[in-house]
Amino acid sequence: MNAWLTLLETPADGGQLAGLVGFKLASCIALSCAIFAIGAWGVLARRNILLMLISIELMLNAVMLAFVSFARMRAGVAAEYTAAAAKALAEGAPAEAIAGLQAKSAIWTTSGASGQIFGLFIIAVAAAEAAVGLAIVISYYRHRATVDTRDMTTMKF
Amino acid sequence: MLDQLRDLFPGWLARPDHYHTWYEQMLCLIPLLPLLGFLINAFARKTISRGASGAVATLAAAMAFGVALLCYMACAIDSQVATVGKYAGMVQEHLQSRPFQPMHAFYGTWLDVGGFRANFGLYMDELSGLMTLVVTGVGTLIHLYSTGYMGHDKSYARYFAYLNLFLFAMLLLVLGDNLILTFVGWEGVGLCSYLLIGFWYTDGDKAAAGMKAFLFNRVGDLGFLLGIFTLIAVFGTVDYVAPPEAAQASSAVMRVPAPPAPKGMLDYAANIKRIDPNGNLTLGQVDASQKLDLSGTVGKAVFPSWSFKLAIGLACLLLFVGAMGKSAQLPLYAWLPDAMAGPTPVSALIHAATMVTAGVYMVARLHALFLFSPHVMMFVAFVGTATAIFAALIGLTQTDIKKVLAYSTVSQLGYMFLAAGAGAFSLAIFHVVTHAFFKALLFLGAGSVIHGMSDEQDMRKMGGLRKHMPVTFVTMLIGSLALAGFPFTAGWFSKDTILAVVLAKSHDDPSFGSWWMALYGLGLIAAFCTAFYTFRLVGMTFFGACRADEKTKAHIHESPAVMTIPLITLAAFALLAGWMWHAFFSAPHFLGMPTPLDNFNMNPPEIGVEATEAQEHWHHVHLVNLGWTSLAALGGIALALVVYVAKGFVPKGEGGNVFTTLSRNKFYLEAFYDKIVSNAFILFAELMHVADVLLIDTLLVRGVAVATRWTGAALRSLQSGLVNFYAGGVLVGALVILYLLLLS
Amino acid sequence: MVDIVFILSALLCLASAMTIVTRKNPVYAVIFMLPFFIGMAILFVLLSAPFMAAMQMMVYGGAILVVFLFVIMLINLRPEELQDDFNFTAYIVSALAGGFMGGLVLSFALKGISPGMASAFEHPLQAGEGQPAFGSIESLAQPLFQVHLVPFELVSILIVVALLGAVILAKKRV
Amino acid sequence: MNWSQLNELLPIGVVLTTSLVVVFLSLVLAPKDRYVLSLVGVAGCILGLLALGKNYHALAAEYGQPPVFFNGLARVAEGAYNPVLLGGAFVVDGFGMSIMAVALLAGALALLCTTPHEDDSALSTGEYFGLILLAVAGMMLLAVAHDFLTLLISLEVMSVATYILAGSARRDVRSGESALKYLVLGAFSTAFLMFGIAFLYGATGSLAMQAPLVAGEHLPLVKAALALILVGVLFKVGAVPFHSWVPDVYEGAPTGITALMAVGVKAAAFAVVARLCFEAFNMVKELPKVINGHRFIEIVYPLREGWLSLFAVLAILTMALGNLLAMHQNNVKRMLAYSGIAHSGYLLLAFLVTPKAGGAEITQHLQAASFYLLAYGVMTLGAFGVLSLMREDGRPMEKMEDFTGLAKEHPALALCMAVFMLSLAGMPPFAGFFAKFLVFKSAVSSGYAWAAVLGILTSVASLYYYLRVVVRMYMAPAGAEGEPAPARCRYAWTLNLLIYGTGALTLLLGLLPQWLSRLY
Repeated sequence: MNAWLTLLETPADGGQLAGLVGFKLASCIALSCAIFAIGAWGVLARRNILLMLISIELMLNAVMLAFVSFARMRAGVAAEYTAAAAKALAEGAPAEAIAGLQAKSAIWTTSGASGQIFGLFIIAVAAAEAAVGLAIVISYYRHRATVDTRDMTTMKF
Repeated sequence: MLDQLRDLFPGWLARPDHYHTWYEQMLCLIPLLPLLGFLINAFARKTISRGASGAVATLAAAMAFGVALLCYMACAIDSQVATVGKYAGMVQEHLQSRPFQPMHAFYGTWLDVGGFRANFGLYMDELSGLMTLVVTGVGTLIHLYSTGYMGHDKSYARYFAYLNLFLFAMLLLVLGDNLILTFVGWEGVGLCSYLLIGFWYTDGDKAAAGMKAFLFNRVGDLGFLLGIFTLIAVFGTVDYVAPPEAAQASSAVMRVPAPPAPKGMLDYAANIKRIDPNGNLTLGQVDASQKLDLSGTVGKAVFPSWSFKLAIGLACLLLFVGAMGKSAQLPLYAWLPDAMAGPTPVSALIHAATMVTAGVYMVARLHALFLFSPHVMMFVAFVGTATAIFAALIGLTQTDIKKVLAYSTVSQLGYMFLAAGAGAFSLAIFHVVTHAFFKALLFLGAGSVIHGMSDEQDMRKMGGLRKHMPVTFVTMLIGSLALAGFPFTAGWFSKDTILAVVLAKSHDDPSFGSWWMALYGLGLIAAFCTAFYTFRLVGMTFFGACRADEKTKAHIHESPAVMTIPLITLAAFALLAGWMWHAFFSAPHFLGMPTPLDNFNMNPPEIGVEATEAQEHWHHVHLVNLGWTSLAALGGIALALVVYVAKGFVPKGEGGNVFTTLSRNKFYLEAFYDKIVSNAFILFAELMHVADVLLIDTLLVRGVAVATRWTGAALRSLQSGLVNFYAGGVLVGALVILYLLLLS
Repeated sequence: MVDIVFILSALLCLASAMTIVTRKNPVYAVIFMLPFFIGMAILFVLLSAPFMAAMQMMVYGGAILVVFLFVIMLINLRPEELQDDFNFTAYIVSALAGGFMGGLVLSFALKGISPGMASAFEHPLQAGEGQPAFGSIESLAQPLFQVHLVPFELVSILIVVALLGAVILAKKRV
Repeated sequence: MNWSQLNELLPIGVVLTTSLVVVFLSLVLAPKDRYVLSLVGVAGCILGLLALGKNYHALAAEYGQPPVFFNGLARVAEGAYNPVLLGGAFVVDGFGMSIMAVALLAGALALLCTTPHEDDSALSTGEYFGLILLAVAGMMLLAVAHDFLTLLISLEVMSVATYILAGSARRDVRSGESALKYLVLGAFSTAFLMFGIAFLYGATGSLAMQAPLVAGEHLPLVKAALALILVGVLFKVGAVPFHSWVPDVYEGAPTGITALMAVGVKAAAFAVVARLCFEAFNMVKELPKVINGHRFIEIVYPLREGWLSLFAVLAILTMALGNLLAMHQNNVKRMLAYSGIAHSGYLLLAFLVTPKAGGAEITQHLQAASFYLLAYGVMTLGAFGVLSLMREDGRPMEKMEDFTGLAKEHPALALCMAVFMLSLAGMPPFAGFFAKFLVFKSAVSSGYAWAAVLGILTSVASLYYYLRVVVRMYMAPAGAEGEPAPARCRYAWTLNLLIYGTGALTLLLGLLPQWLSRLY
């Protein structure tokens, strides 16, 4: 388990290596939106096709950040259910109630994992797009010796 | 395999349990024979000889005429099959008293998707049967004529291919049993018209004229399509009448939940009996199942009359816009005179006798719907009259022989719509029929003249042709008499009766009475002008001295027999066809439509006018009208004869001294004509022409073009080719969508 | 403590992102991708996605960045080609448009975040008995190969496509 | 585990296998025999169609009549799909199958459009043909994708393959430019799509197509998500204002690839639009409530309502802009690109569905859309096929002037082209007429008569530029100095056969649309 988190975090209760976060979901989403906007700005403003591609990578990273933040939120819900199940067990609640809570916890854990998995897929997509994009840039550069979008206007109107 | 085929064409493989069946199977031959002719001429034109391609085309048309005649006779004579009640209720008694058994052939389902169904079906009732006979009959004669007229053309086979294709499309339009099939024919005739106008496409102007015709027609088609959609929205069907049993049986095979007992829109219209004072609409003579049926398609069991009437009125208005395009009515008429760029037999067949009357046919076909909206009918009458007088005035000053006839066609089409607007649909069709004869005759005669004059079309360079071309002269004289409305010719019967109905309307119609009087007056003036310009044409062409140059003069000859035989045949019809009037006029509900008499006692049960009294009233009106129309026709003829035959006047003739000669002349009538009437007419016609050029050509046609070009140019600048700019477009689009959502 | 790390890494990401977008020289832009990716990786760790963080550093920092740098070196733009890469109006307008876009999305997002979501986000994670910790390789493997098996297999097709594409475009002689 | 469901992906498997076969076969074939590769690829497409037919019959046997549209949730509920393993990843229904068929057809044409002897470009290598097949596989996957992850990866397979293919004519500068523009803008819009999916995931925790069903109190987030997703999808469709790439990319790409993009990519993207409209835009007003142990959910459609007018406006703008700009083009390929934009607008009209519409209405709308896509596909493929045959000394002839007098030299090709043009303009009795008719009718029945009116108006105007080609071919006035240079066509019997086939199909679909519509 991510043991090196202990460097950052004092264990809250009895050696539990919990990922308690102090910052808000909203700040994560705001950061994500900001990076997405910066990326979009880059695509619009830059005339160098390579920088446009890099800006698109920024946008993809922003998407990943959003996914991971929301995944963290889901995991938090799952943890709430787990805690509730533990509490119910301690209070001697009926077995099916506990099973229900545990099932919910499992569902939310899975849905939380989906977010991170989507992030992984985005990395794969980004890699594929970057590889193909750069190959096209090289192929184009060999003929026209330019990467400026203002030179790429032989077709218009 | 057989099962599959049976699924697809249930009509074909149905067992003959019906007397009509074999004739119904034959019905499809009427359009298919010309199609076969087209295919032969289109795909084997390199291998068959010129004579063969002309013969194939003519034979195809003639055989179609034969089959049509057989089917028509079968319908007219066969009274054994009791399928009375196609127009259930409303006209049932009349159908029984004079049974014409409509044929309804069903060949399969064309499209059944999205809750909407269209069949391959042909429907021959008196209306479509008569139109079919005219189209194939006149068509055959014109094919025959063309074999002579086009004898020297290098694209002989292509010409006949187009002509046959036109016949196919026109017959589909006339015989189709639903609006979609009619629309396909409608577009098809437009396409053929375009191809034939631009037949000599090496001439840029002629190709442009073809394009103009096509585009003008498309504007009308827009209205037509919207009208179809409106009717689908109201009735949930595009069928005119209920498809025969074979069609209904097939839906079981299709596994598609078939609508309960399909009906046609005319069935519905016939069943809608009256509108009660509460504003609700109840159905007359329907059983419970029909009521359910209508509710299924309309959405509510009973729906307020005003919305129904509004919807029907809107549909009729839109359909009439389509008719305006096809039949060259007032704002959309401009393509027809230009269409004279095509070969003359084409002008005779398409732009005089058949295609341009498709609009009239469509209005008559759907007359049961038009009757629901008197305001639209009034509009139809107004447009018709305006077109009639407008085109007649322009016709007065034309010098191109074909242009005179073209404007005259526009004018006569106006009369047809006037009749339809007055509710005399059968008279409109009557005029379509007689007009087909005499106008085809006139065009073919003009073609014969042009042929003899080495392709000269300017009447100022003709004259004195009656000695060189006696047959053409006599037949054209007959045609001109018919067009002018000379008593006892075909045109007299049809046009005269139309005006009589309008006059009667002015006495009878409480809401629009004085308007009808105005329309009648305009109609009379138009009749006078018609007589005048017709005999102006005759005078300038056949009388006086020949004004052609020597080379042409030496070459003037009478046309060969293949061209004169159709002329003589058509002349016979132009003389005698009017005597059919008895069938149109006195038989109650001829063509399954109200007759002129009905316009008086449309509501006899309520008001209680005695039938005999109404008839007497009618005879009185008819006599009064007879006087006026005869005066107009004879006056016009006489004036023209005096000016152009006796005095040999040639407008804007060679040398300026013509006018001084005329002014020195003591003949005041001529001076009067020349100074006042002629100038006034010329001025008015010029004014109309200027208005036309200014409004239609400049404002509408060019304006739209310029606006299109400007917006296009503005939009083009957005397509800068800069990829960043495109990305900006994407971003702005995203912003807009997001923002709209934020607001919603 | 975590807050401070979050703020620092967020600032690092934002600053390097701005640098990437505004540098004229593409080499600098690519070099500043590295701190950006590092900041992102730290954020992922904070958000209990250590595997994601590792992947981020390996694929982005290790592969994509290097390939970009390689291509930039390969095409070796001359300085004068870099000079006119600045259209002030377009630049400002684009910044406004991008910022507006981000703000709009953010306003939607903030309206959609419920208090329950916010509090759950801050709830400490706690692995159950015998369960792998959230964000670990074990915890991702099960849903990856069960729920998302089809897209996972499809990624192989995507990689084949990219492979064929690189061959077809970059090969000197075909 | 229920693996039998994989049978439904058999057509896609066939295409993927063929692509590998083609790539490996190219290693052992001599360069002059490379035309075999395209034939093998076409054989793969035909096999795919056969497999599609087999699946269709299986579905037909199961249901009596194959459902046009599967609601994914219902499919899981009735036990047809295992929700754990493959569940939700894809749903194969009648609509998806029709899109698959269009994609296969487009792939076959793209394979045949390539000249085997052009060995100076990348246009005839095994990789090229393999990529076409992979792009087709991506389209087919996209047509049935039913969760957002599968959707994204399928979209990327399709897009990345088409980026490469657009730039594969390396000797042509325009090809590289077109690929770059397509790539940058495509990746840009895909980023929006992914951001949207992220928000949807955040609001619902689900990647399923019906995720918005459980939006609950997170409605604003879901709205933003769907807006962003829509940006990505409408970009692929080429709707205004996401259309600007279309003309440039279509013009620059090799003609066969343009056909693939104009037909296949568009059809697949419209499949996504359909799934969004009819599944994702449904929403539950309240969270599920339990009464006596039964779960009741009340379905309302706030999103559909919000989207309707937006869709109508976008459709109108798309039709108007596409047609207006097409009028100004002298390059037939570019003209067809703008006409493709206009047709996207007409297609969007089919997705205007009243909020309360039930299954029957949705079926009708989808039938209209799939008929339109098939008709549009057939006639556009044919037109691009003719265009790719037109070349002189290896130089493509795409200008209006190049069509002068084609009717004299190649009457059959000219006839086909005339049929395609008239059909694209919506003239009866060709396929385009019924396609437009059905689409306009569905717009009218949803109460968007004004949109239909504008649609008819623009389609009337469109006749102008379609006819220009016909006029050029048949009745161009003879030049002053004799006939202009005659249009020369290369001859490839396979491609010619396909063009005649599409021409016949264009006519047949117009004459007997019932044959097609009886498929479901």
